[in-house]
Amino acid sequence: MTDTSRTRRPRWLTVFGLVTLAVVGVGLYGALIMSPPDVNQGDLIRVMYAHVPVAWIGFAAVAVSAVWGMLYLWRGRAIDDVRAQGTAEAALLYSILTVVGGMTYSKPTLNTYWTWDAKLTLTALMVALVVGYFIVRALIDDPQRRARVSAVIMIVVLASLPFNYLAAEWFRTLHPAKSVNLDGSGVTMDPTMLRVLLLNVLGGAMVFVYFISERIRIGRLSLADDKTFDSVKGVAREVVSVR
Amino acid sequence: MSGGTDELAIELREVTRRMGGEYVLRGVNLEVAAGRLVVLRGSNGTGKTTLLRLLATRLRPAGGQAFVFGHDLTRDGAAARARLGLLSVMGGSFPLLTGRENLELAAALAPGPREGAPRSDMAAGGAGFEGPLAGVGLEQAADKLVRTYSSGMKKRLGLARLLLLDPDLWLLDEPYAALDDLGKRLMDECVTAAKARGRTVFMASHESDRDHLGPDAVIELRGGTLRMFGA
Amino acid sequence: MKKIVYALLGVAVLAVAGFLISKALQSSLVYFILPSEYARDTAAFEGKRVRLGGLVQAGSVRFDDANLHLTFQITDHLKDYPVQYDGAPPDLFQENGGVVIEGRFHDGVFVGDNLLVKHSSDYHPPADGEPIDVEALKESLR
Amino acid sequence: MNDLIAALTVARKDFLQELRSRATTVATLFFSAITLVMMAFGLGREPELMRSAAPGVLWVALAFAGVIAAAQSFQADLEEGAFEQLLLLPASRAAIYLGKLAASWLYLFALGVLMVPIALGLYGATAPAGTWWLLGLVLLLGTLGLAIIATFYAGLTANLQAREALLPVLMFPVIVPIMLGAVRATEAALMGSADAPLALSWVQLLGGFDLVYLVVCASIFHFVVDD
Repeated sequence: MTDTSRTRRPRWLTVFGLVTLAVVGVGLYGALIMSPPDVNQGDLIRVMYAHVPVAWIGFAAVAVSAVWGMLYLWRGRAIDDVRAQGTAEAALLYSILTVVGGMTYSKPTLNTYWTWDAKLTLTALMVALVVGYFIVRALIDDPQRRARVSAVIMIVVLASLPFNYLAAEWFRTLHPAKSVNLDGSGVTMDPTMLRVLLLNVLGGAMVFVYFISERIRIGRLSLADDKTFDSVKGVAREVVSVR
Repeated sequence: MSGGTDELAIELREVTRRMGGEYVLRGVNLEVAAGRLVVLRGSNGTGKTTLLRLLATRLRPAGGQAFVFGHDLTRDGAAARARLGLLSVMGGSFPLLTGRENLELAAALAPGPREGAPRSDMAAGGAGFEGPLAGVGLEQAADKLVRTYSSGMKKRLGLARLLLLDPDLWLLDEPYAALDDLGKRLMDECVTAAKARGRTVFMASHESDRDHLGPDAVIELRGGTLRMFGA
Repeated sequence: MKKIVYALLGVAVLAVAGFLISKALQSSLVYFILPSEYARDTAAFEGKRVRLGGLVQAGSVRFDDANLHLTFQITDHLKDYPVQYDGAPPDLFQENGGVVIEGRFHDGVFVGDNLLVKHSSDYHPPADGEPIDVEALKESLR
Repeated sequence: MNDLIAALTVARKDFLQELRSRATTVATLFFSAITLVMMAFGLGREPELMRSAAPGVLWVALAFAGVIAAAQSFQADLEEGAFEQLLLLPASRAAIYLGKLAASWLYLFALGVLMVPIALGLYGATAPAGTWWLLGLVLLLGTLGLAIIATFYAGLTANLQAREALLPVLMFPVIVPIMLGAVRATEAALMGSADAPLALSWVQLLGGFDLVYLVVCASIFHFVVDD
């Protein structure tokens, strides 16, 4: 059972983690020092370098989790559910960070923590949807039913995102009391800014992949421990045959 | 005994299943040839109902493989469902419909009589649902709401549905519970007649005085696995 | 066989859904009229609630602080109308900026009760002699 | 063909049950009416505010009614294991889902038809004569969207603990586009024909939502009900 080759962290993951750290460091340098301040937003633009990658990865995480869920429904392998769950946890974390980031951004620009900005509204709804996913997970004991039902929920969540985006966008268009883009897209990007942003997106994506890999690795280990029927498995049992 | 075919009505290979996180079935191996009558014993909570619901495709096996008439229950549940019927402990009828409406519902959702299969006399007995209803002694109560039925009557209605659909595999969960003496005799007759028509009957029962049914085998579920009774 | 039929049916329904959504996307967002459009069809809008979109004419803004009364000219550079609005101008309200205002016309004056400020940073008022691009203005006010 | 008959049979069964127990009718009718009255108290007496709030209040009442109706429809089925017996019959799960959906939809639509004049009356709003068709269309598509999601999630939560509280929590973030679309389109319809094009584009969004979720939910419903 406790085969060290399975419990030890694979070497590639450690190397990948170190590379990730380096990329994030360079990204941080770019965001804090290299990037010029924005004409309109000044140094506030530096928040954008963290905010935008986090937001993008949050949305991608929901899609990835839904794809793992579909794979589970198709193949029925427990590991796909572990992957879906781990990715969903990341989706929750990243979308909460996005909402917090959006609110930090909106306080100095609009002097209010909350604005019905389309993307911010959409992300808040996504937080609610993913929280619902975890509530249902917590309520189902049987691991297979839990995996199936949560895969189904994630598929519905994924399908709801474009509609929620449209609705949030139009909601704002009809009530644009104050509208400032909270994602920096209103900013005319100078090439340095764009490079720094893309670097930070890469760094953020690598952090995401690193944590997901660790999460799945741990999930795989606890999956192995979960086989409580192993004690009876392997014992040769006769087939009760009524012919 | 009956027929010379080797077709297996039930085939379970290392089937496991949890209920509420705990493993109830821990590797069940079973083969039942078509046309046999098998009685399943076991004390309360050993997983008899779980096994029956699993065979009826309502629960999926957590591990192992399960087949009914060769149809994989996980992958091809619909094909298996077309050939089996389950009489649950409570009868499984809608309380706010009448007995007759419950049967109408079942008939409308079943794909129609299978070709070649001999229908039960009661199902063939006349138009509508009089046959099965009379067969279980519910003709007087047919147009009353099931809500007003006693638990024995609900069970009889479940039996009437089984007679109406007359599936190839009869799964009976504690069929004698809640029945009066007359009802028990009725159940005996139906089971015997079904077996005579070539149906396979798999019955979970506590009743030990049903030996006159002449089951082909009595098996026991204990500790999550199956064995021959008494073995 | 049956499965294929259902799959095709599902794809067909999804295609219809996609068509509807793309339709909605194209048509929806122009929900206001420009001053010149009003001028062309005055009779049709008579006495009705409308949303009027356009730019705030430079130098026309008067704000009566004490009574919270705002007046300005709304224009699309083809036609302009005086606008009355009871309330303070929103923060982002500025000359040459885009606005959409909801209300009714009374004797050639537009009395609005709901004022929305629009970002139209990518739209620049035409220089002298340059043709007026109404479509671009409309687009920028969406 | 068989599936169509199965769906209609299930819908008919739900109607018969409702006709006999009236559990959903009593609960939702009073609930919606009370929501309308309470919200009127909450909003104060300013006529303009009340008028403009009417579509929003109407749809909030209908959304909660949808939750109650869908949950009740599964609750009635689960008694005595009847739903299990229904799932054992060789009808497809999609057909059963569509049948239950059809019953909830018709019920919600009827409730909406009843609630519109009450809401308009209570809140002093009027519907211009030329836009009745638009109001009907919005009601039809909006209640369909609510029924699709409510039926799906009611089936999903039917045997979970705390399902009464859970159902709206799961469902409401998904139906945001329905709520927004229906409220805005109702508003536009009440404003008269000048806003008909605006209402129509919301109607298109509602239609798109309904069709997408109809396909998605019908095709994955069997994962939800099979244990």
